[in-house]
Amino acid sequence: MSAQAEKLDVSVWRGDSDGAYQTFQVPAYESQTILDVVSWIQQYADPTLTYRFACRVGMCGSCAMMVNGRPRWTCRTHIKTVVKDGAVQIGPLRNLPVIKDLAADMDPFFDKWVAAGGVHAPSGSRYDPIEPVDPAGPERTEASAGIECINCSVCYAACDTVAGNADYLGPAALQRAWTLYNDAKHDARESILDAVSGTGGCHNCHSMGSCTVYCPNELDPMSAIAGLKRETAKNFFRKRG
Amino acid sequence: MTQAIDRHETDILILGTGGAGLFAALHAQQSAPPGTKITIAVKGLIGKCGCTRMVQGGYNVALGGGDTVERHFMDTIHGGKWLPDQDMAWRLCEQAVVRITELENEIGCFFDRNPDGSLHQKAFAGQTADRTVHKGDLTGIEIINRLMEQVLSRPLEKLQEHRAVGLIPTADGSALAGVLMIDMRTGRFRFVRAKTVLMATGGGPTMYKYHTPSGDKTMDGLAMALRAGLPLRDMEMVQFHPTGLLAGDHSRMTGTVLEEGLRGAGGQLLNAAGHRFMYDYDGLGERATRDVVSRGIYAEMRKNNDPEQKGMFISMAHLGPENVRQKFSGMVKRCADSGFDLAGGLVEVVPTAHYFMGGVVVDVDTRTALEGLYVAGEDAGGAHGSNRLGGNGVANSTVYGGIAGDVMGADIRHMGALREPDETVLSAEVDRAMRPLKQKPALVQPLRNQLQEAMWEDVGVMRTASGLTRGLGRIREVGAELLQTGVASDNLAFNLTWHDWLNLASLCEVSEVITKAALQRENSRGAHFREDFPGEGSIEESYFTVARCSETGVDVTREDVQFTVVKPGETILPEGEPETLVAAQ
Amino acid sequence: MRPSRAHPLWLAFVLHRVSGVALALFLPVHFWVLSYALTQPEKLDRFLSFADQPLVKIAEFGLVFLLAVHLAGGLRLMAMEWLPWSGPQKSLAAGAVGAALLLSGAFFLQVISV
Amino acid sequence: MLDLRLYMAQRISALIMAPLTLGHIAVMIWAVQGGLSAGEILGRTQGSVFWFLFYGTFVAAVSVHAAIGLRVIVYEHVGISGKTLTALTWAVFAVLIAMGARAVWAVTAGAGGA
Ligand SMILES: Cc1cc2nc3c(=O)[nH]c(=O)nc-3n(C[C@H](O)[C@H](O)[C@H](O)COP(=O)(O)OP(=O)(O)OC[C@H]3O[C@@H](n4cnc5c(N)ncnc54)[C@H](O)[C@@H]3O)c2cc1C
Ligand code: HEM
Ligand code: SF4
Ligand code: F3S
Ligand code: FES
Repeated sequence: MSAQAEKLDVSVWRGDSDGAYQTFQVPAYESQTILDVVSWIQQYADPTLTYRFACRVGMCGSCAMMVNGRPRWTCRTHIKTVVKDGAVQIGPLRNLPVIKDLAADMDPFFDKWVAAGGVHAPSGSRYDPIEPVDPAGPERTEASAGIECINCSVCYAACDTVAGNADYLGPAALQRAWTLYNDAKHDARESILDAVSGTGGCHNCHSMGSCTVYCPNELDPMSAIAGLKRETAKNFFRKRG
Repeated sequence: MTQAIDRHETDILILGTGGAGLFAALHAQQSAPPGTKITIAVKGLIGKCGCTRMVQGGYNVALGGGDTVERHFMDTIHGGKWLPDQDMAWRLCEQAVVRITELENEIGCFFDRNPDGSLHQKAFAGQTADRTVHKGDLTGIEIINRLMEQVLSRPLEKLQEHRAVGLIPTADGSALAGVLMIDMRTGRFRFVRAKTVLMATGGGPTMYKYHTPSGDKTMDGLAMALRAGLPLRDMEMVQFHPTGLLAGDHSRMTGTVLEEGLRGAGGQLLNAAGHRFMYDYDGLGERATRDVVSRGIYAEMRKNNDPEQKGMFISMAHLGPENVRQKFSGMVKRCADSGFDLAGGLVEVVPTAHYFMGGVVVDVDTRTALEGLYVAGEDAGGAHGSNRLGGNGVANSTVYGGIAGDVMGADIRHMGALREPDETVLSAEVDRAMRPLKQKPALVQPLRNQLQEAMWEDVGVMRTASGLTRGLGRIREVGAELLQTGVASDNLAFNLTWHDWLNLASLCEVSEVITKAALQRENSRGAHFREDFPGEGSIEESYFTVARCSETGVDVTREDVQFTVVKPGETILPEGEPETLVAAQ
Repeated sequence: MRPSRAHPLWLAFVLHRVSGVALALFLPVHFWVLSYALTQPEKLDRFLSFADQPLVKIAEFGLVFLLAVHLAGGLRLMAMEWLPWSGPQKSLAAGAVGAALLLSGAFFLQVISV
Repeated sequence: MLDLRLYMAQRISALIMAPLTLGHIAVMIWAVQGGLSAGEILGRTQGSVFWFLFYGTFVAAVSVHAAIGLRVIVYEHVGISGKTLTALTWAVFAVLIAMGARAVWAVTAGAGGA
């Protein structure tokens, strides 16, 4: 194959938030993901390049980066889908502090996950029987819709509300809260509505939908957040009524 | 150059955040006296690295409906070809029942249900009952995400992107004082003293050219244990998954798993000539067990001898591309992302190193020979013997992780003060980790490739004495060259190449042990196949291998398997129980 | 670095925001003009005849259009948030309201240009 | 910078405005058919309790609505927060309601029966 002779112009972010892009020539191959391109630079061109990955197959959500200005999982994105005129630009995930080069600090993302009430509160113990759950029931169906989130933060990086509003909990955390709100096993369902009603809560979402459009797992945080808005609004009248 | 070491203290230290590490943290918090400080340290981000997250098929547990703990146990012993430590296997099967209930009721996992609301269970190969609980084919994500939330929301100390590099004993060598780590983000050394340490770094046979585990797993734990003088067992037992994706040497996608279900559903394996070859090797064709299919593919690849076309092909199209797309949507998408058409075309596959059965010798309470050190999960040996059943891996890590947490929380009550480390060992470990920084910089990756080639060719799916001996030489060559290979030291913050070097050092150390253990086992059991000793040997006189570091290097000895629960030829199932409860396909 | 976000929902958001701001800027002007009615009715008249000019008509239309767009967008949003509809129904409803308002806007323009 | 209270205030005010806006546009369309003049407008509205309530409600609602809307935009794009932001919100509200009240007064107070 002649592809071996082809080169890609890959510019990658270097340094922390004050860094700059640096361009490398990377050999093109037939089956090559963005992560492969980044790895090649570190392994063969500049050993100091920093990035993060683990599973290589879209399960761990640690490899997300900005690719040509758009957040993506890099291990599952074929380079051909993003190269424009033989070039591609790769940066650290938006809306999070940059640690170094392509590695972002994901702590704020997870702090908000917890702050949104995204932690299961047990209503039973390991010694109780496993309760039956109707897999097709409306609650379980609603709860299951967002369960496959891999917390990759792609939606968080895509959302302009997060960019402008440091307190905003963000789509993934709120989606998790919505799942728990619909989970019959969760013992703190009412307190979730309080957790998502503060200054950084679900009401800040402008339904701009970038979360849903860019989620690599085809999840729909926007609708989950709408669900939270609906339930909190209902509750608002209930409390007053 | 020298570097200052940060000194840090805690009561309970947990290394790794897979199923074992996270469960240990939760259980330790429940069982330890109030005020106990618990620290969790991990090479990546909490819950986002390791293999538990990658579990697809599911979790083995006997939950009635005819299935029993006894039956699960017997399947585990048969699967492991009578080599498992029977007490460990028993505890695994028995406690899995509690652990799955805990995952469902306390941790809040969603598992797939039957229409009547009960847990859905299916049968993996080698099981005689529908036993595997799952969440679609993304079971691991569900388990780890839920555990991760629990851990993140608790007041535990979290040391993320901290890599353990050495176990530091007390001066008299009788106990563990603490663990030397590198804070990867800054590149600084940090020595963490603790009364108890759980090692749950998850093994990971990534020294093979084709491998499935996550990139962060490089046998660091077993290498550290070896250097600390601990005995390791069953080190020759590397499980290969028959169908890893082959996407070229330059792609990290290469080696990742194409799920077992593809073959179960009728997927065919073809060679370059289009011949469906598996029936040449086994009457069950593609549905034979993992080890048999892996060997079939490997043998066919060897026959082929075409450097341009290395793997075999899996073909699903005869089942109807639309049908395949629907039934295996995740797999089809994944293949499509890297440019392959699984539903309608051919995808090139190779056997890929998947799981490591070997590990540190522990008792059923996860204690080791070194006071203060506990080991659980894939790092611990014994529960699986020569072969791990699909679905027993995550059960093992969650069961024993929880036990480790309970035991550490209890043991810490009679551990007074923190122990003083042997400062000479500490500085030796620092020097070891800093060695590349003093050498002339060169590329590390070609050496890793070299090791992976050697292991694949000489210590892989099929082994011979001469191949293993040659492999040993090649491993040592890589190891020696690594010692001369440097890493530029001007910026150690998040310096992945330095960590690549350290990864490769661990892999070389453990590769040598695997090879020596494989030489020591002169028969073929489970995952270990010797072409020069194809028989399984006497089951009654089954032995397992034990490797230890000595003055002269690594020694491997044999020890007799103790049949503490069931003897070969016998069963603990009640008389008249059917051999299998799974309807024949 | 700006991600490329030009997808329909995002554009709807931008449109809604821009129309909201434009309305918020226009509104005080509008109030100011009206309040002339209190003291100087003749000035209002002058303004209204000034408003007969084509350019101003277009501006007026623009404002009605903005109002229509913002109203449609707002109703779409609230429908999406509060009504337990499925996805396609939501966009359909939004489309319907949007179309209705564009129509009324166009109608308005026609009427005032008589 | 929106909590449930502000959110509800913004949505409720929007819901109130929606029919009023549609009504206003309808009236305008109808009104222009006879050619718009200050006298005509005022003739219809002055002294009418109905129009006083109609436009009064609109002004109250829009002041709340736009103040909250601008608050969000200022926070997200300018980064002003805390007390300053609250002060700004109230200021916008105050300006709008004052100007709006003046306009409503101008248009609906005075001679004529209901
Ligand atoms: C693709 C795939 C599919 C699988 N499917 C199944 C299945 O369906 N059913 C089943 O039962 N089993 C399955 N397994 C096996 C199963 O994943 C493992 O048996 C099990 O999860 C291991 O758990 P663990 O906690 O021991 O290790 P892991 O989950 O691998 O965690 C190891 C942790 O240690 C950390 N670590 C490593 N080195 C260091 C260091 N030096 N310092 C600090 N931290 C370190 C890692 O970063 C990670 O956090 C699968 C494995 C793979 C790879
Ligand atoms: C006519 C009926 C109206 C409806 C149904 C309506 C509806 C809405 C809704 C639902 C929002 C929230 C948008 C979000 O959270 O992203 C909003 C925002 C806004 N509205 Fe209105 N509105 C109306 C009229 C007006 C008027 C007359 C003005 C001008 C004075 C106005 C100014 C704004 C502003 C400035 C915002 C903030 C926009 C943003 O946050 O992006 N609205 N409107
Ligand atoms: S919702 Fe989607 S994009 Fe957001 S974190 Fe989860 S998987 Fe990633
Ligand atoms: S992109 Fe942001 S604004 Fe809402 S719909 Fe998604 S969270
Ligand atoms: S490396 Fe795990 S999702 Fe990409």
